[in-house]
Amino acid sequence: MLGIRMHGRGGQGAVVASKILAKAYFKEGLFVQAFPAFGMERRGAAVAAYVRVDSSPALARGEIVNPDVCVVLDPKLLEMVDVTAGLAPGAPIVLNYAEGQVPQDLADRFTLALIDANQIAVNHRLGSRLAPIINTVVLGAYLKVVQEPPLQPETLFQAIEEGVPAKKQENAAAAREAYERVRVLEKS
Amino acid sequence: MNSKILKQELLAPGHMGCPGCGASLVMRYVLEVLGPKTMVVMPAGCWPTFVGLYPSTCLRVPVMSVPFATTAMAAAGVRASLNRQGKGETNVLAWAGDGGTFDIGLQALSGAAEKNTDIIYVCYDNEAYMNTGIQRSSATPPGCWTTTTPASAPKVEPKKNIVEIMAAHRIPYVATASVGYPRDLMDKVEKAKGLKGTRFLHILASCPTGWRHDTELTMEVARKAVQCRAFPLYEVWDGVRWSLTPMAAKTPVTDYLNMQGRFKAMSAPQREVFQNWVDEDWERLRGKCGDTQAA
Amino acid sequence: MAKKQIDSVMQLPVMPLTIEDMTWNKTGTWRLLTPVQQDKLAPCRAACPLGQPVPQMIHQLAQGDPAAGLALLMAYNPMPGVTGRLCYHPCQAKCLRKELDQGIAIQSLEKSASLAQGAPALERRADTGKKVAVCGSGPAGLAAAYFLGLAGNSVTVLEPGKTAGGFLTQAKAGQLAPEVLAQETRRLSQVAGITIETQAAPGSLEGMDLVLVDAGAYAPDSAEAKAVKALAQGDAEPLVMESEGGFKASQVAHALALGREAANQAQAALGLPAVFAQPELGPVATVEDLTLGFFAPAPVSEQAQEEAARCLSCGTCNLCQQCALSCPDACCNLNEAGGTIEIDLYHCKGCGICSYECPRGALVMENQP
Amino acid sequence: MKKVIMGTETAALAAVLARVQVVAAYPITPQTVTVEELSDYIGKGELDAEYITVESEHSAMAACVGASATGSRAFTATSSQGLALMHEMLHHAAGGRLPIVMLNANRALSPPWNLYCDHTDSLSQRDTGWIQYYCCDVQDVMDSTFIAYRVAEKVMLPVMINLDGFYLTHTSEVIDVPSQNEVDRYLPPYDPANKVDVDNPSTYGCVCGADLFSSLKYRRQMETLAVEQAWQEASDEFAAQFGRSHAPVQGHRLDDAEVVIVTIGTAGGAAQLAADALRQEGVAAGSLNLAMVRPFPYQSFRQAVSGAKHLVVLDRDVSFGAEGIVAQEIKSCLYGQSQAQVHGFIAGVGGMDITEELLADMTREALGGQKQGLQLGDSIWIKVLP
Repeated sequence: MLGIRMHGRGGQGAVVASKILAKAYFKEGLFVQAFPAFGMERRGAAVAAYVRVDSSPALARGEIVNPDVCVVLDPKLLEMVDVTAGLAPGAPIVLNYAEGQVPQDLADRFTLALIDANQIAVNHRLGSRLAPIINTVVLGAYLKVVQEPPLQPETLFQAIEEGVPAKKQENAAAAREAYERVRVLEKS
Repeated sequence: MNSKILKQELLAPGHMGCPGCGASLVMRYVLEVLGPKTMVVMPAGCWPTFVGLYPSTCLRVPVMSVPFATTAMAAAGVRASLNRQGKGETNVLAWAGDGGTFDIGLQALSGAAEKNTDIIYVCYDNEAYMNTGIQRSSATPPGCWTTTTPASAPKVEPKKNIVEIMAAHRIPYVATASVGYPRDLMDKVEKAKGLKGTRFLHILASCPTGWRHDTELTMEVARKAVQCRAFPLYEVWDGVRWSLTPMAAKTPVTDYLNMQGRFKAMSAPQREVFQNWVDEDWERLRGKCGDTQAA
Repeated sequence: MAKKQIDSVMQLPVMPLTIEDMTWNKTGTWRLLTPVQQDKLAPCRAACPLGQPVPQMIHQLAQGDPAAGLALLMAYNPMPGVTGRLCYHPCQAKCLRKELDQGIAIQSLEKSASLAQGAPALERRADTGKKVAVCGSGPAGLAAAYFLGLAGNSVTVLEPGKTAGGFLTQAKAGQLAPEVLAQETRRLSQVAGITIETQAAPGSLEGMDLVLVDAGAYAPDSAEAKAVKALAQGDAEPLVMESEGGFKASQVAHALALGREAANQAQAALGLPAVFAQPELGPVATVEDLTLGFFAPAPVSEQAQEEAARCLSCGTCNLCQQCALSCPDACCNLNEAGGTIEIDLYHCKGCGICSYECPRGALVMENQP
Repeated sequence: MKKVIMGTETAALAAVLARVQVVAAYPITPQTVTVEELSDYIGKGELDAEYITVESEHSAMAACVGASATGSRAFTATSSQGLALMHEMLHHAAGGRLPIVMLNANRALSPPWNLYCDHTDSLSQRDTGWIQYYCCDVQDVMDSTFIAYRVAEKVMLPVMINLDGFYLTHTSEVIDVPSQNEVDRYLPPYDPANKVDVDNPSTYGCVCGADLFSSLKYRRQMETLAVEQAWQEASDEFAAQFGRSHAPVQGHRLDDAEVVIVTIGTAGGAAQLAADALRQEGVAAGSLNLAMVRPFPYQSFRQAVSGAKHLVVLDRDVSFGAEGIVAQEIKSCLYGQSQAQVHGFIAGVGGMDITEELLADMTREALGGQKQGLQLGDSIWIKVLP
């Protein structure tokens, strides 16, 4: 089973991203389950969403306590929640982070896939400067660090186009750019 | 020496309202005037979900969070209790959104108003059920997108005229205000505070989340609504004396509609209908205000 | 601000009542962009040859504190009472209030500030032990002497004539009364701690570390100018202040600026740090930075405080607190003790209303960690 | 002072003597007399209280919630449809730990319309967290009101005092009306430790996370389970002062009873007569009036019926798809505690006199005698058409 935990903030689209990712794996012939952690989320407040991917239907429901990979939609979340909770040493973390910078304490312990998603989102006119929509951008970065079970890039981009309510091509293009530009730092 | 522009500050930071929340601002302004001797009674809606995370609260006045339909009557109970305890000077502020006022709470509100219960009732109107994720209320304007009025099934009915309903109860004071004009808003709360009986304030509280505008535009959108007359500002005394609040020159409603994603799907003919609706209401309102001025 | 620890449900009230406020909740982590107060350069100030803090000075007048306004001016200008009468006020031409109704009478307001009683207590640097003579008491000479005095030097102005003031003594009657000039001269010498010797004769430069000559830009060939230059004779290398084209009385601000700059050159010659530096200011505020709709039209007033209140304070925070009024999270507040706006970044959610609502464009949203 | 007085008038007089401070009510048959009387007492200055004429029962309870949370003693009265409309507010009042006392005139729920006695209205509010007390006679209406306020304000939970519609609401009896002084001695003024108050501002009822929410429920359950004991103590003190007892479980000839007739409400009197008659026939019969249904008086009930082999349970209600509600409750109480057989009878739903003969016949049937009604599931329905 592949367990994915996504950390976002209300309004950033973590829940939509989890559904898109689940759908992409489904297109690859796998069984999937995606669900949000319900809360009193507000725009800006921390939220989480989970995806289970397996070769057979998932029986467990609820939170994934030991995820195989974490996706963090916003660097501010590092202050708000422990995104590494239950994550094995060296496991991948996909993180939206400013270009050229590295969160060293995380880099020492985990494999990081860093992407300046805010910048890419703004370039592709996804959201505004005050509130860029970066969920699909981060998914592009995710592709680079999770190999098993295989997920074809084109499958993901197609799932993105199908899964977003608007600006379908822009979202897919942004994800594509993120896939090209992601910086992967193996645990040192 | 300079002193703070809002002296009471009965709203503590740290609340869970969305960034740019208009309803939070309205509360700041209303409590600035009413002061610490105020009891707030609020039903389900955005506010009670962000007023606190038990056992913490963001308001420095007592608050009762009550079931959705009950605002005005729970407030009446509070009023009766305070009167019985000789605390007639404590303000009782019934505080509900448009859903809690126009829809589910209307019966209790009418019940309280008919008895001229000594409360100040503020409806912070964000024109939909925002807390549950943007569903149509009877305060939603025509042509406006909500999750229950999608582009495939738009709302065609005009916004319910809650002010006329309340004025028909002949209560001492009914007024509209906008979060975009805090001074006017606070002046009207001051007027309401100086009266006894049921006082009703209908306050436009923009919602960046539900209206689909940038968070920084909260006050600007609420000003535009007033300027285009989609939300005119006026007062009604005793249900009979109507008076317009002086307003700047009229702007086209498209200025207002274009600022917000919730009106994006409106066609040109729908916009025209909207403009006509606004114009007709405005003329009717002017008539009422003019008649009383002549009298 | 820490949240209370609850170990037993019996610690809570029987009724579902709260026991603390929400300030522990770090909603500042929700923020993407951060509001930063960043004053722009007001167009009036940009146009002032002396770069005087015009909106700040006017703000003090509006607050009913002309002495504070005068102190602000005198950090830039030794003779605000003179510029307030004679200067050709390029500031007023740039006033953005004209976009709304009529421009502010900035020069009158400057004059108003200059009428404040007493002399402001400006910071005067520690005694340097250096002695400086300034030959000639035109506005440039007085300005140089003034700033050199503030720099902690022992300064003597040598004036061959009977009255200090150079070409200002020749200003048209009605524009600058001799008493006003005398008063301004007295005030600047008091503020900077300098001595002015009139009817000075050549030969009194003994023991001077530096001699500065106001070469009489207004009429370099006049008898007065020659007398001034004669005073400097005997000094091997006097520092001479010259300006292209000369000044008219109405350009007194340029003369003062020349003197201020000469003070800096003199400091350098003495091996001392500069005495005056124009602060780094942002770009010049334009009408687009303002929210004109915020301001109600108001007629020009003869009364200084009323007129001062009309100033839009372009690009410059004047503590109007529109930001504080418009914060849905009550985290933008005036610090009453310090007279500054403080933004509580622990709680600020970064909605940007404060920045949008700032009528003067003095608050910007920045990408800040 | 002895007085002949009707059930609903008694409820109003009891509220006056309890010095209630806020009354909010809406008329509904057969409770109406209570709210009329109360407004008259206030109008005449015999009760110093605020009267709120609300526009619905939902609002009546909302007003009581507002009054009680701010520290006033609140009272209301309702019946059947009104109680059902109040349902949301009942949960709220109990969750808010508000010591409101409410009279409920037990009446059938529509459709079709029926104004007569039926316990489904109150019993279907069992899970709202209210203390439920069922009166057996008019004196009980008077006395239990004082006990109710005393217990409610001690444990901070609301109390519903149930009166059988017409059988009690409209029945006049001779009762002893205590003096105001006597009542004041028993029932001190309401002075809560917590209230919603401008001098000590806090927020009542805001959003709560799962952990604390569970903990609050756990605490409420703990404190609700202790009500049986608290009521018993309050009843004992009442008995010490007034000589009358109103315990959660009221038994008659139970000491050696092998068969016990169990009732709630006014049928308790007929049950005593039936037990006496059966004793004449040599049946070791007794009767038990279950005055408190919530919290269920587990201890007193188990003890009271410890020697019984048969329990004949009368239900004037039904839980559709299950059986009579009281029978269900008793089975749950006795599970693993007793070998007694529970015989559930459903009778008098929507108004039918419950007589001594009817109850005796039911008992006889339970002991192997003649069939009295139609067996349906675990219940026997009396006087119904097949």
